[in-house]
Amino acid sequence: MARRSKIVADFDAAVQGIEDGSTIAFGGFALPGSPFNLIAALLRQGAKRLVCVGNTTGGPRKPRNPDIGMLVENGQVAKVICSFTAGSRASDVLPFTPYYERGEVDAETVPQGTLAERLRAAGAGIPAFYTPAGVGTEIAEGRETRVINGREYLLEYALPCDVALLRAYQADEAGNLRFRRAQRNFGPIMAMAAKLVIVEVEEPILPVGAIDPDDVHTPGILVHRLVHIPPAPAAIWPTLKETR
Amino acid sequence: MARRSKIVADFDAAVQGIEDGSTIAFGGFALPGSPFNLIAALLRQGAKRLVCVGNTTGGPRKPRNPDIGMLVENGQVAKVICSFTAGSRASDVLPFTPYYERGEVDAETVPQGTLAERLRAAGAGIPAFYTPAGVGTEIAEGRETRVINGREYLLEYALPCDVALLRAYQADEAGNLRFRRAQRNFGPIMAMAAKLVIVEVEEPILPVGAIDPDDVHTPGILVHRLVHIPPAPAAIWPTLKETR
Amino acid sequence: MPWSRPEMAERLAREFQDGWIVNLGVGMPTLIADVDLGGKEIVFHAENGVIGFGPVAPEGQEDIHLVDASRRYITLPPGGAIVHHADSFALIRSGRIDVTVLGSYEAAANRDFANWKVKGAKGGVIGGAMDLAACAKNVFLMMEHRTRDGAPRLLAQCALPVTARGVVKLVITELGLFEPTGTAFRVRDLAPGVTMDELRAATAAPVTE
Amino acid sequence: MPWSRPEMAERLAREFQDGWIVNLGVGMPTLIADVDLGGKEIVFHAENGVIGFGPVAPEGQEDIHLVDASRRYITLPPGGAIVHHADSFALIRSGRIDVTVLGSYEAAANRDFANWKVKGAKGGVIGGAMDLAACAKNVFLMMEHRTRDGAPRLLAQCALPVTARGVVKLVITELGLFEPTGTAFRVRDLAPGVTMDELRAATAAPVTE
Repeated sequence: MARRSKIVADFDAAVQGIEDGSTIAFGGFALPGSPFNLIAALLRQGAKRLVCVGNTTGGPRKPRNPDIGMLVENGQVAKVICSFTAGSRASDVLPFTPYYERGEVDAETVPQGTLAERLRAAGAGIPAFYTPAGVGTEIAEGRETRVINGREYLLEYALPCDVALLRAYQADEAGNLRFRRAQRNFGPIMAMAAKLVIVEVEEPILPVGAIDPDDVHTPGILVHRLVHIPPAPAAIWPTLKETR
Repeated sequence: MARRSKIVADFDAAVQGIEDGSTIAFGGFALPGSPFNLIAALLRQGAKRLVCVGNTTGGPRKPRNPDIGMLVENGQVAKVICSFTAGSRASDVLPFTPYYERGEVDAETVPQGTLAERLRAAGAGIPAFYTPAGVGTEIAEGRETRVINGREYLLEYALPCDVALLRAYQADEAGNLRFRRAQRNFGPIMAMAAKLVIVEVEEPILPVGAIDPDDVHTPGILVHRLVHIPPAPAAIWPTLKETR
Repeated sequence: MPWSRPEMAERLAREFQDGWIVNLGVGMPTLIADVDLGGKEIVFHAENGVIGFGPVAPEGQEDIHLVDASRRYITLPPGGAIVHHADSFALIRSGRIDVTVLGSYEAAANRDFANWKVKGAKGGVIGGAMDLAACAKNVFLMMEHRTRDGAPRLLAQCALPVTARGVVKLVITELGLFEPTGTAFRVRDLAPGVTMDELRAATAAPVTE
Repeated sequence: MPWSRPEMAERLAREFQDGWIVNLGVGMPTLIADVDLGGKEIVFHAENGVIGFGPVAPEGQEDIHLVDASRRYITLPPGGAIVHHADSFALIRSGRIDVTVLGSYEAAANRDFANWKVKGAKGGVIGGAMDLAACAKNVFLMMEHRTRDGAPRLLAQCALPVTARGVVKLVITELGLFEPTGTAFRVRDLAPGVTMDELRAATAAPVTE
C-alpha cells in the first residue's frame, strides 16, 4: 500500500490551499488534541469566511493559545458550530462573544453528543439520524421531531467538513494515527468527517509498519498531511500552567 | 474502578440465565471472532424462540463448527437477522434453508453495512437513521424513504440485543477487550448493542491494568462475563482446514 | 450551618449504588471524584471519553494528555479505557450512565432544570449536559441554593431555558438534599442546624417533609 | 480464445488509477489482490475491516485471525490497519472507496446489476454488496458472460432482483471489457480472437463498438 510519504515540510505548507468559505473541524477538548500550530498557520494563511466546527470557540484564559476565537478576531470566520458559544461561568466573556453579539459572526450551539454524532454520521455516509438530546428545549424549537417506540426524538443532519485540523501523538508515514489518553476526543471522528485531514504530530513520524494494525486509532487512508511538531520555541507546546 | 472479576468458571456458566425469546448477537465474520464455544454451550442450555443476529447463519462446510444453523436444527430459533440467508453459491444449501423454506424459522436479510450500523445505533442511543444502501431494491419495497440533499435514503431502525456472544483475543478482569486482526469485525459494535455481553477469550485473562487504556478496543463497562478458552479438545479451536 | 462543598459531595455520593457508572459534570460535581466511597465500586466516566478515572493528579505528576470534563488533570487507575467522543456519547445516549451529577442555575419542582443559558445571553454552554440529562438513568444536581443576590434557584418552574424536562431525581445544595416530586421539593436530608422555615424562605416552590 | 480468470483480473486492474482505494468482493474479484500492479499504489479494503491487505498467505504461513471478504487467509503488509465493522462500512458509505469490484449474476445495459438473489430463492446473499454498490465511486463487475446453460448474463434489464440501480461503470467477462451506456454495452476491449458476432450472440442487449 501507500509508499508515498504524507509528511509536509512545515505548518504553513500543511495549511496551503485551504479555501475561503471552507468548513473546518478543529480537534481538541481543552488542551489535549488541540492543533495549536496548525491554527497559528491558518491565522497566517488568511482564508476567509470559514465555518469553524469545534467543541468551544476557545476560553477566556490567558496566556492564550491559538483557537477559533483568534480566527474570529482575525476576521476569518463567518460562523462557528460549537457546544460552547459562551463562557462556562456567566462572568466569563469570550473573545468571540462581542463579534457574535454584534452579528459579525454567526453561531450554532449544539449539544456535544449531537456535535460528535453529526461528525461521525458525515464520516459514515449517514445523512441524518434521530437523537433524544435537546428534545423539549429551545434548541428543538421549530425543528422536526419524531416519536419512535413512544419516545420523542429530534432529527439531526450530518455535518460534513472540508478540512480537519488535528493533533495526534504518533503517526506513521502512511498516515496511521495514534492519540494519547484524552487527546483522542474528536480526532478520529473529525478525520472521518473531512475531505482533507491535516495533523500535527507530537512524536517524530514513524516509518510505515511501526504501528501495529490492531493499535491504529485512525487509519491512514483518512489522513492527507502530517507535520512533526518541532521543539519549542519553534512550535507551540503549551504547558500545564497555560491550560489550566 | 471495578475490582470484582468478571471471569466465570466455564462456558455453561457463561450462558446461564439466557431467556427464551432473547435477541442474541453472534460475533464473527468467517472464523475470526466466532464464539464457537459459547454457541456449543447455548445448544446445551436450550433457550428457545431466539432471535439470532449475525453476519450469516453458518456455511454449508464440513466439518461444521457450532453456528446459528445448529441452533435452528436444535429447535431454538424463531428468527434470524443476517446479511446472508442463503449460500453464496446458488448450489450451496445451508442447514438453515429447509427450515426457512418450510416457514419454521423467519428471516430478515439485511445489507451488511446496515446490519452493522443498526447494531452500532442501538449501542449509541440512536433509534433510527437514513442510509443509501438498498434504495431501489426489493428490500426497500413498502418501506419509508426520504430525499436529503437530492438523494434518496432508506429509514433504518436500531437493532438492540439482549445478549452478545463474542470471541476476543485478550481481556483483563475488568472486561476490557482486545481483538486480533480481522477478529474485531462485529465484536465492538455488538458489545455496544447488547445488555449482557459474554466473551470467550483466547489468551489467559489478564490482571486489571495489563492493557494500556489507549489500546482497549471495547471498554470493560460494556462486558459482563469472560471465559478463557481451554486448550483443545476441552474447547473448540478450529483449524485453518476446518474453516476454509 | 450549611454544608461545605466537600460535605455536599460526600453526602450526594452516599446516594450512589455499588457498581454504578457515574458521570460528573463541569464544576462542583467533579469534587465527587475525590470522595472516599468506602467499599463501593464506582466507575467514573468523563464526557471526553475517559472511563474509570480517579482523583486529581498530585501537583507535579500531571499527565498533559489526561483531563476530565472540567479540564482538571486527573489520574487513570488500572482498568481504565479511552474512547473517542462519538463512542463516549454512545455510552451516554444508550443509557449506560447510572447517574450524571450536573451543576445547575435552576432546579424546578416539576423535575426540569436549566444550566446552559443565562438571562440575556446570545450564546450557550450546552456541552454534554443535554445528552446526559436526556439519557442518564438518574440526573442529580449539585448547586447553590441561591444566587449571589440571594434569589432562590429552586423554583416551581424554570425561568431560564431548560436543559431537559422532567428528568431530575435529586438536588443537593448547601442547605440539604431534595427530591423534586412534580409539585414540590421533598426534603431527604437537611444540613445541620438548617430549619424548615429557613429552607422555605430560600425556596420558590413548595417544600415538603 | 476467452480470457482466463487471472487474465480478466489483470486486465481489469489496468483500469485502476494510481492511489485508489479498492474493495474486492467475494469470489472472482479477490484474484485481483494477486495481480502485479506495477508502479501503482493501490490500497485494498475488505468489508470486514482490513485496510491495506496484500496477497493470499503462502501455505503454512496463514494467520488464523486474518481473512478477507472471501474467507481467504490474506497477508497484511506494513502500513495496514484494522477497524470494526461499523467503521469499515462508514468508509464505504462515505465514499472513500474509489472502486468496488463485485461478482454478479446479471449486468444490465441500464447500469443496474443483480448479484444477491437467485430465481426462486427465499433467502438472499446481500453481504456488503448493497452498501458497496450504492456508495463506491465506481462499481466494476467481474463475472461470467453466460450461465452454465449458456444463457446470457449481460442483459438490457435485469431479470433477477437488483442489488443497485444505475451504478455499473465497467463489466469484465471472459469475452471482453464493456461499459454499459444506458441502452447498450460499449466494447472497451475484446479477449483475443473473440468476434463481435460471437459477442452479440452471447449478449442479450445491444452491443456497440
